[in-house]
Amino acid sequence: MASRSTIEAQDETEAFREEVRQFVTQNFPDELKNTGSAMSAVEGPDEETPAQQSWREAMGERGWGVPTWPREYGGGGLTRKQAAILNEELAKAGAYNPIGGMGVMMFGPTLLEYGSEEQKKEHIPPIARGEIRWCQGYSEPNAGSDLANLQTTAEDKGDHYLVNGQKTWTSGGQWADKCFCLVRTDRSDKHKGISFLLIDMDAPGVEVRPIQMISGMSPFCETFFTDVEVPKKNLVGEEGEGWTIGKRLLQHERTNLSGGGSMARMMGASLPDIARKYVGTDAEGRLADPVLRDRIADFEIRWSAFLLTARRAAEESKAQGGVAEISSVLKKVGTKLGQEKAELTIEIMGFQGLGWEGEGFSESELAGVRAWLFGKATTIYGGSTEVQNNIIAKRVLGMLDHQ
Amino acid sequence: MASRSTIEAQDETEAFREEVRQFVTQNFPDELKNTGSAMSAVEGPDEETPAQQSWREAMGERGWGVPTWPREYGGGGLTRKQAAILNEELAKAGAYNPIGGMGVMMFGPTLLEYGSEEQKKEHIPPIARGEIRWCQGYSEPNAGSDLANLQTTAEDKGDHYLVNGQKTWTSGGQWADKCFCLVRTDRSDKHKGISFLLIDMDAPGVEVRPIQMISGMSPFCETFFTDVEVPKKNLVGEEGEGWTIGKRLLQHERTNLSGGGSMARMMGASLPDIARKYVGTDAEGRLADPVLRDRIADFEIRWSAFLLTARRAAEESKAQGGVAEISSVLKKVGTKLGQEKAELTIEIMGFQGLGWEGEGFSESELAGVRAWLFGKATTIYGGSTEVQNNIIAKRVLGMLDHQ
Amino acid sequence: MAVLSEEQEMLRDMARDWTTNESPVAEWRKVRAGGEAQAYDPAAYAAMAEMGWTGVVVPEEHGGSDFGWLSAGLVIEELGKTLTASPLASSIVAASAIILGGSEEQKAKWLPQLAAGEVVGALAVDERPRHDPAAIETQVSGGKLTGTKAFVHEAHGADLFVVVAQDGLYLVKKGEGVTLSDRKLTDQRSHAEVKFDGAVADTLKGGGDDLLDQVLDRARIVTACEMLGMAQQVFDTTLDYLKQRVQFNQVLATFQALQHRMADLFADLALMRSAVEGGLQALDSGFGVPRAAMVAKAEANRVLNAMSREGIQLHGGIGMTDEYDVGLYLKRARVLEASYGNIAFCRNRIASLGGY
Amino acid sequence: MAVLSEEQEMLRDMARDWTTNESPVAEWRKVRAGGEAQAYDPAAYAAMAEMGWTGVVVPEEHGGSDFGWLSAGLVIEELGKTLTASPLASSIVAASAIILGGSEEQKAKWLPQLAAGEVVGALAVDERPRHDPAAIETQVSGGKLTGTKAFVHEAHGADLFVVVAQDGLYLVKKGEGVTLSDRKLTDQRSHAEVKFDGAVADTLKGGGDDLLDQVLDRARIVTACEMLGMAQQVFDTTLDYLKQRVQFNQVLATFQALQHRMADLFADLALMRSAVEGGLQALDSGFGVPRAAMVAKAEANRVLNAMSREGIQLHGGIGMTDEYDVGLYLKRARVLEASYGNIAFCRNRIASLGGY
Repeated sequence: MASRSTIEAQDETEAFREEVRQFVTQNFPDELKNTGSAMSAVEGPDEETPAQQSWREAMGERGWGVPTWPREYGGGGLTRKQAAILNEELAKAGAYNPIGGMGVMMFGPTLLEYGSEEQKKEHIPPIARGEIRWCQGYSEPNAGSDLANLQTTAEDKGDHYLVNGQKTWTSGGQWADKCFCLVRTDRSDKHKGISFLLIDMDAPGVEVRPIQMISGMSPFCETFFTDVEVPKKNLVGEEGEGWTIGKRLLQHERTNLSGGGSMARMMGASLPDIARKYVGTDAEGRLADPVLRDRIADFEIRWSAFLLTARRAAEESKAQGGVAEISSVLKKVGTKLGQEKAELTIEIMGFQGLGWEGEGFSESELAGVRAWLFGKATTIYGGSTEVQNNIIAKRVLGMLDHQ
Repeated sequence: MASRSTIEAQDETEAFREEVRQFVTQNFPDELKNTGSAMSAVEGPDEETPAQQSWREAMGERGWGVPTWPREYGGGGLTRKQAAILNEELAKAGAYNPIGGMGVMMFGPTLLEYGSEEQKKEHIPPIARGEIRWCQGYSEPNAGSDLANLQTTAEDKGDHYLVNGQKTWTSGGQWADKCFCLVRTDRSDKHKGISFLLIDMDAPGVEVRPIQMISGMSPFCETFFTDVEVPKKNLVGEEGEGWTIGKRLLQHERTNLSGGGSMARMMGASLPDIARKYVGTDAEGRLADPVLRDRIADFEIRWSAFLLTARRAAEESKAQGGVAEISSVLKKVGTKLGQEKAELTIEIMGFQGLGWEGEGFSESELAGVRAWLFGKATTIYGGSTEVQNNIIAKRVLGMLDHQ
Repeated sequence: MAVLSEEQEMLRDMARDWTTNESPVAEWRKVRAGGEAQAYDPAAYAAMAEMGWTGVVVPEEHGGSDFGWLSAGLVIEELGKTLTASPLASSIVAASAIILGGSEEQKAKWLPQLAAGEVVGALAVDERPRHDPAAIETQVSGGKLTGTKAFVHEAHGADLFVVVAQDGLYLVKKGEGVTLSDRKLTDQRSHAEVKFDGAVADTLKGGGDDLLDQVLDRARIVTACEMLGMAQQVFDTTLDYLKQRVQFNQVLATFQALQHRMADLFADLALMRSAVEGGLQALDSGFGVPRAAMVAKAEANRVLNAMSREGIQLHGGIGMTDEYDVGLYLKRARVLEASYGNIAFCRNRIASLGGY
Repeated sequence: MAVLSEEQEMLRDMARDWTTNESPVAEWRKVRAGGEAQAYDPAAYAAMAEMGWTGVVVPEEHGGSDFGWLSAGLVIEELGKTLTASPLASSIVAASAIILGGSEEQKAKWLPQLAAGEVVGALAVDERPRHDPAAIETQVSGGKLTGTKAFVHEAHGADLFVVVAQDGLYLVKKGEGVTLSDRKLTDQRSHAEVKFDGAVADTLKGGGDDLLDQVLDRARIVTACEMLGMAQQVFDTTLDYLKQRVQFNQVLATFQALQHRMADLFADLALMRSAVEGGLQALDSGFGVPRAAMVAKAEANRVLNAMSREGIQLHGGIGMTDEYDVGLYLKRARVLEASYGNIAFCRNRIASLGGY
């Protein structure tokens, strides 16, 4: 027999579910039904239609774009359970969360942890409303995987810092309003000389130059800072604390890049479906090519094991409190499997899966090609597979370097 | 039109072919027909039948067991072309070369290059007649891949060396007459302190203890030297020259371990044949399991590419004079493919391919299992795959260590 | 590691203590040296029964603890780590066949004895060297079962066989009409060809049309648990070895090429664990078992195969000797890989279950 | 590298000098920027003709040098290294179809023009997105050919098509009844759907029943040559990059994990080279061509696929940019892998040729 408090909890849950349903009915524009998520791997220019704008504003008003963030900074203040119900109901209605990007995924959670009260009040609400776009100023041309080797300097000028240097791989730098940046405030110590600074992208002296990728897209920029004045209030944490804060942010990034959920969303059509369409089936409904069928099954088994691992990692970290070790495994395996799937997809489709542009190819075929090419970056950014292997070997397995 | 000298050469060739045929007819015992080669990966106890003995003696008499070695030391003194004809004719007659082992494959060629006239006169003829069995005293318990770290000492006692220490992985040590050994004559220099010494296995102070392997066989020994007196005439080359001589010998070993020919002999039945027998075929004669068929084809393609590489390496080294670089590739790839084939074989046969002993299994099934297990050693001995990778990266590709 | 209940943690710790102290690999070496066809120590099996492991999936009313499959898996994983020989996994699966398909009478008769470890059960399925539950020729007529099962695991110690015939599953007691011929495999454990020649057979009527699949899926998941323990142990042993062994004046563990290979194996092991635990959880929840069983066995096959190969290679020559343990794992690994579905079988079934 | 004759060494050196000086990757970038559907520089092709490359497999009596396939392969490999765009390979294969299957009249008419580079030939085979020479619907009736070829390489620059119809091969001149629709693939080279609507067709009667296989095997081996050049170049470029790039205060080339990966790629490249050269030698000797062609194409597919992936990964982020060359090789690689048989096709055919 259910206890009284259980019954009450169930009532509350149902009441919340009903609240969400009503909200969606009243606010979600029919024309957006099943148009998918606004969250994409890398942000694009994204010009909003009026319907999209209205939906974003409605969600932003409630704070439901960032459902578990505190209400006082514009978040939804929901419990994890409520957030899950919100997601379920959005999915049922063919709706989506219109508020995403680096502000939501990386910068927001980090600022909530390390920012001052003023900083949170200033920066979190616009993220929660989806009004401000953030980009990441971490990588530099001579500091790839060796991130801490960064050279961009921030010189203390009393009331402001004077920033000079060059960043690269700034995702969406050409569309961003603000940049969270790692800068060097002290040359004498590699790690402790790094600080975490927030820079307006329209400040004088900031220039961006999009980088053309092999996929033909230009989602990243080189960003040049020439005598950029940044007010001191834009320093997060203390001077020299940037490396600690920056690494914490990378954990959020890694979780997002590898988490089963978001990876699954990125995966697109299932391989059996693609193969049915391009290779056909036999009389018993099996894929006509038994060897391909075997390879797809091989992939699906490993993909299932990966998703189970992501779930297990979430459960374990909830039960035991922050087991970050497995995040390197998830990043490494999830990105590898994503690339494998893309390679297998284009192989199944033959030349039809290698279209670059123009006639003869469907939009989804062309998008698949770009995704295959762009996906090559997933094992490089956010800590390359090689860096994850080093982390696993050294930190998790205790295989130390030769002294 | 063929020139006069070409015609003469052809006549000589045919004359030699005829000579071989007559020799085989007169000397090769019928009962040995198609009983296979006496050369095996690792030497066994090998008790000779009278027929085997008579065939060995006949071949030894002619020096044809080591056909290209000089006549003055008991070799055949044949040209490479004649040696090829000899092999062809032996194969045609279902005969084989009964003289092999480490003396032929490794020690003989090295001694011919580095030995003194007395040493050659003493040691080469018995090898050529297949009378003496040699074993290798290289590895030590604390010097696996790091061979030069060896600790067995040879102390200069005027007219002899006093040898103390322990060797391991002595192939066929329990059956061998003599051992070619790397010993330390100088502690002050890792490489230049090594000398190359020949030790009688029945000398006082030499003890062997067979090592039981996972395959159930004991083809290797631990060898213990306690105050063993070795006459100075048994030093090959100068004191301190052992590392140079020893490495040269390892090149002979590597070539033998990886050379397409001998590898191919070790490979046993073809995968398609095994699969036909254990999995069956469909109405069109294809293997009943299309996925297995694909995997076998994959193996056969790479195996073909490997054999072509071995052939190319031989042609190149003949044309350009000793390109040793590729020997690491051959060792690494040939042993890997051999293991792959063994794994695939037992997989195809199911439990029938996992028999250990006793009823229910054919002799060839049991032999296959032992070969699968023993084959795990091929990527470890003769310079492990990891060592070959280091050689390729550093010596061939010029990827140097961090200074 | 899945999140465990307090009860499960206690069970796991108990199993770990017991295998570490009472049944390390040295115990298996002793059993092997003994050369008995049964290939396990009856006293060890009695100890397992005493600790309640034989009844872990048996309902309380029939003398078991009904702790469930995750609990069973925890124990079997620990046994796998030390290569503890016993018919525990085999007997648990046989019991589950009766739980799923037996009448009340059959349950009342057999389950208490199986739970108490007084009767040992074994599964007799395959008639060919490769797992193929669609190729069954064994027939039953007038309550007498006739057919030959090619490789029955733990047949020597078994008292009761769960036998697959063309029209369903049957219970057959060892005795008249049942003949064993040894089939010694590389793991040197108990395997036999079992000939049934008009043996008295008692049908398992319940459990529905897919009773065979249900029982086989349990065998697959339980086998995968043992493989998980083995893979974990090979990994741990190899890591220890690399941290101790010095070559070229460097501890092997400091070589980056080896570090990255260990990182790969660590990731594979994580996936294998998730897949196996996912299988156990599916059994406990009753949801999605067929697919979960295939994912568990396929990943177990894939990862243990790689782990056993890399384990030998990373140990170097010493790993090739019978004196070191790592080779023993290799020789058991291939037997378990072939049991109840090799990787090709699993992929084929995953595709069929997925409708492609 | 196969052992070359003096003549072949000169040819190879000439090709290497020309591509290095006259046709580096920057030239391909220019062509690409031009955006012409034909996607090559006619002046470059004229230069190749002048150097005799267009006639390298054409008999001397028809205006060629008859240097043979190993010679052709040397040149095409060099072109592959710098991604030099041209219909050379395509035209050589078309010429070989006429050499194998053409009448004396056809040879006399076309070979001198092909050898001189005045006429460009192309092969029109597949009607589906995957290579499948068994699935041909194109028909000829009353000397008029009708059918649609899905992805014809170098179609834009071609004057003469060797077209596969149900009952054999035909020569069709570009012109009336021949319509091209662009099919821009990732390599941004010339590919088109070619529609033949009652185009005048001239049958190739010679060459025996397996003329199509003979021609396709030549296409496969020649394609593999270009892939070999590409793989070699990606390897060399990556090795150079690793020797220059510093991370964590260390040159990348000093990291052992990367050293061992490069050793693997070096070994793979050695196998690929042997397989490709083996294919060329088989063509020159006329012995064992079908199998050699499959080994060549299968190894080319396998190794270039791995090389192009590892090339990008080892370059890191910079390898993802259009500014670096390595991505251009990746985008060409997959197109060539799919051409005239992907790896699954090759394995299937190897098995059939082996009778299993």
